[in-house]
Amino acid sequence: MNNELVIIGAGPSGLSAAIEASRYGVKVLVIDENDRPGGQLFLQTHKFFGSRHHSAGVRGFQIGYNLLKEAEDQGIELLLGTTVWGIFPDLKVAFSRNTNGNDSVDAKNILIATGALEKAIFFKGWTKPGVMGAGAAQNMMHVYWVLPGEKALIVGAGNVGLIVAYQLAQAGADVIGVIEMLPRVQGYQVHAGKIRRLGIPILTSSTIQEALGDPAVEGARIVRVDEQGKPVQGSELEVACDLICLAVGLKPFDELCWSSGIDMKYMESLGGYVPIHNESMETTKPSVYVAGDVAGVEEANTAMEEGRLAGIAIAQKLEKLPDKEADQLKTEIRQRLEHLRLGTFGEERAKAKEMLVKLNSK
Amino acid sequence: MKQKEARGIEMRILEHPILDISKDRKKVTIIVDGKNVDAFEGETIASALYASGIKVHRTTAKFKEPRGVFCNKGRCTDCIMKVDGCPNVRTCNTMVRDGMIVESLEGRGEWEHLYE
Amino acid sequence: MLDKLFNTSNDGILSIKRIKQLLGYPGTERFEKNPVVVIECDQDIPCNPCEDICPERAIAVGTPITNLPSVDTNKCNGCTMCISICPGLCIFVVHKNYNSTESLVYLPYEMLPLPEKGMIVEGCDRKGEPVCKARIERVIKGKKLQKTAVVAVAIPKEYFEIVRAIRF
Amino acid sequence: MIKIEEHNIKKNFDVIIIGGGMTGCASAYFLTKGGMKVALIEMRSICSGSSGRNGGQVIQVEGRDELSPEMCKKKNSIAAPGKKLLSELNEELDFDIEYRKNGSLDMAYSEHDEKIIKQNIDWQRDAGEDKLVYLDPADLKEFCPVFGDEIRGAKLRKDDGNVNPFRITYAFAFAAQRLGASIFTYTTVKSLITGRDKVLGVRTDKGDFLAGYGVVNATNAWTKYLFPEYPVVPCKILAFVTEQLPTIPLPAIETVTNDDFDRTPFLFYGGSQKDGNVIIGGPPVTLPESMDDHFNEDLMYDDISRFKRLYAKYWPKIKDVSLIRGWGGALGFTPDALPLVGRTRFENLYMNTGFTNGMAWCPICGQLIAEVILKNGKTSIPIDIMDPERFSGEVFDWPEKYNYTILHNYLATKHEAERSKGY
Repeated sequence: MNNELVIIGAGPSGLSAAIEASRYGVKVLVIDENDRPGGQLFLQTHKFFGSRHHSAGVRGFQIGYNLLKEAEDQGIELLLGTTVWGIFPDLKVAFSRNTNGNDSVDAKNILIATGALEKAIFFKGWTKPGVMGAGAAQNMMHVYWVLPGEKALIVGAGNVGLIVAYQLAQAGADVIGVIEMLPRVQGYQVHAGKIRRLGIPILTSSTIQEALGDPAVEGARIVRVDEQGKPVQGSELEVACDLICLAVGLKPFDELCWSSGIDMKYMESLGGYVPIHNESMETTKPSVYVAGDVAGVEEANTAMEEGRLAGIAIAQKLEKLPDKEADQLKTEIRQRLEHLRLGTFGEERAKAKEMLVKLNSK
Repeated sequence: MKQKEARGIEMRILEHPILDISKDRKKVTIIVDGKNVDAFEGETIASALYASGIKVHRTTAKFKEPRGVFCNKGRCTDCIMKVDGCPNVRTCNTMVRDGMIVESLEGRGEWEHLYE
Repeated sequence: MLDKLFNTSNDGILSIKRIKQLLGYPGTERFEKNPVVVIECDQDIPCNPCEDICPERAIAVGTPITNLPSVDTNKCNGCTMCISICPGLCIFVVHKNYNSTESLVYLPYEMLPLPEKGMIVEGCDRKGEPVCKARIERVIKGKKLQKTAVVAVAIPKEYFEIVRAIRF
Repeated sequence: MIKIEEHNIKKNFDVIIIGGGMTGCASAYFLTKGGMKVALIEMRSICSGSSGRNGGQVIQVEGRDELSPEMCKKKNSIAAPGKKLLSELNEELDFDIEYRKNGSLDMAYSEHDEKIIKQNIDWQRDAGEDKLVYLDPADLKEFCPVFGDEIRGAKLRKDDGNVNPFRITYAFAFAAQRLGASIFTYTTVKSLITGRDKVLGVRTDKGDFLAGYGVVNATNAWTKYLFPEYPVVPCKILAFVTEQLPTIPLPAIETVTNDDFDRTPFLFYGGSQKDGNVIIGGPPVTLPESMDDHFNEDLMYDDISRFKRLYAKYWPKIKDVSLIRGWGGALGFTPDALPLVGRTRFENLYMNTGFTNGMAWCPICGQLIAEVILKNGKTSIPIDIMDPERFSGEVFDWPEKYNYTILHNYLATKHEAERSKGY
């Protein structure tokens, strides 16, 4: 098998890239570890921010269905339940399919769109059953329709924490509160407003000290922290809960990038180590592209735009798209990306992205 | 609250304000540590276990600590169990099958078929 | 329970003072007339579906997309289209002089079960705390709303700037 | 945690050790214990070279074809006390190095193999080793049920086993540091600083380090770059780790097989770690292009598929187990497959390098080099066979492209020729 473009990850960025590239006649193969495509879009039951171009106001899972439909219409080949475990110097993509052993495909271009992983924080008892990542809880609720807990405590008041609190309440759980180490809510005020109106408290300057219960979580001990982040003696409080959701940020799922020898750079605002790439999303390893959260943790709509950008760049490189037209399309996408990175929340990310591109040109 | 009453002891979400919960999924039965547990075709072992209130999947080798679902996407391997005689199977990304035998793990478990 | 023991924090809650400074605030005089939109959006989030959906072109975000939405109160007729499109669920329509004693507040509702017309529920403030009785006047559903129902509640007039949620 | 030294401290030491692998860390420990002020300088991080890229097999006498009764005796004289030292290290270093005496195997896949292995056992018995037995297939299966039907039998040496190579290296590093040794990582030695007639220290990319008593080269494969006059050639070898398995009685393995892959004799090794990971390894499928290419630590797809196939073939019952990591790394080969340990012709320069069989040898050689320096050359075990100057003046024509197997066979042929000359 020799594919013009192999995409690793069938999430928002991977699918967007696949759709865009195959629109111009690129032969695409999309590989995903999960049994269903769409990535984290199917965990998202809230409506997305952005503009019309980014399907703003449409719920995440609906965007997922739309992308899948489009991919299907384009006849894009999908390889599901397949884990890519290596990219070799000759652009061989090695994967394993459950127990069916190993296989590989040769690619002319590769797009790594593996998304992000959840970070965790450590406290006594954090390994107990009942402590789980926010994404884990979302997956349980929205994909398998199982409630991960009846009384939930959320750790982290970033967007993910706020959203997951809202979603747990929607699914019928009793959310006892959202706690945040920093002195103010990290996520959007509007998300915080939603859960406050439901009567769910948000406790800033507080953190979790211990997950209580044996063998599974039956409660938590939380504590206030001072300005230095140190626990305030005597402010400990034990609360009953059977689910502790960790929503303490995401980091790029960068293992494939590291192992295939792409130059990486640590970027705090993008979640961790990110692959250095140019304006067309190509990394320091020629013909290997990145898009989406793996290239810096951002929103789903930026991921989709980055995917489109990479798809067009690859179509152009394969001479399926005239330079003039491609450059025009790329400029439009870059403008939209620029817009998505405006404002207090996007500023840092925009700067970090700019720096990555600068590093690449060196 | 109404959702909770409808749910009973099962942790299944029966209705959701946003999602359409399918009512006609095919029921299967898996055997967990000798007991029958209801599950639906197309779901993972982990979600079937959570739905019936089973949260502890294994105990660790050194400190005998309980472990259950943590990342729910196949990364952390906290949720591994013995499935059809094979130890260390990730239950969060393994789909149920009717009659599947699932067992809790102690430490790294044992290979039964090794000594057959 | 938690916020009782910890000092109650106001995180995630906009003060009425702040809301009155926002571009999405119609102004005290405008409330006296027909229903009008109140947009409680105070952060430069890149987002503009409210601008797109408004049939009267009363809401403007413009460029850059991170601008806060402003409302042309002369154009707004309180049609409620924007309530359910807002990803932040922070748009409300208020009809202050619904009748001689009551105001009508249209708010987004995404929980189960949905209230029914005629029900008496508790009107809650931005902190989710009940402040008054509220009567459900209308429940607007529909495919276009993508399951975000719009609920119209009648409340005592003095609460028209306070009630932003219901509980029952 | 390894404490990283600041570079602005005074850089006068008694002994400088170049290389932070098992040998370097062991040398640092024993020298510090003997009262020396030691600096260990490592180009990357501790245990980043071949010390961290192997199966951890403790095999007293490895190899097959090139062996002779004399060679067995020579190797035993160092490796036997080496193994004894290993069993004492947990206490000595206050750290569990996970040394388990679960035996070592060399398996026979053909009649020819069987003959050689049996002859080997005889030679070793002649050399006074009585802990060797030949297992027929039934015995082997009883001893370790993972093996498939391909195997005709195996040499079992009961007192061999496995250690955890990371733990042993770090145990030495920690212990040395506790006693006062300074460890400088990510510091590359560029050249030696020499005085009129002796070695005074080393020049690194982060400044000069002076040594009053000597400089020890413990760079193994990298000796080629620093001391090209000593015949240590790099040889790329790969290691793979499986996911953690239920404990299986899998002994250390070092064996040569006719792999289906390219029908050439192919050495592979392996063993299970205490925490359940199985490590297997061997040379790369594609021969490195040049000697420098042996330092390339990349893996290719063919390498991985070969190892996957190998273990599916020989350990069929665990064939579905995933490989979770893999590395390439360079070990050091000398013309007679014995290391270079001891004083050199340059005053204050010592060698402790050229190990192909590390686990049994490196710790004891760390101790021996410390004795050489501390006791003015008087060692508790004779180390003449490892004299660094034994090849002095000789020129070696190494094969142009090689891997472990080719080098092994090349040396065996050479030995054969020498032996027939000698008799």
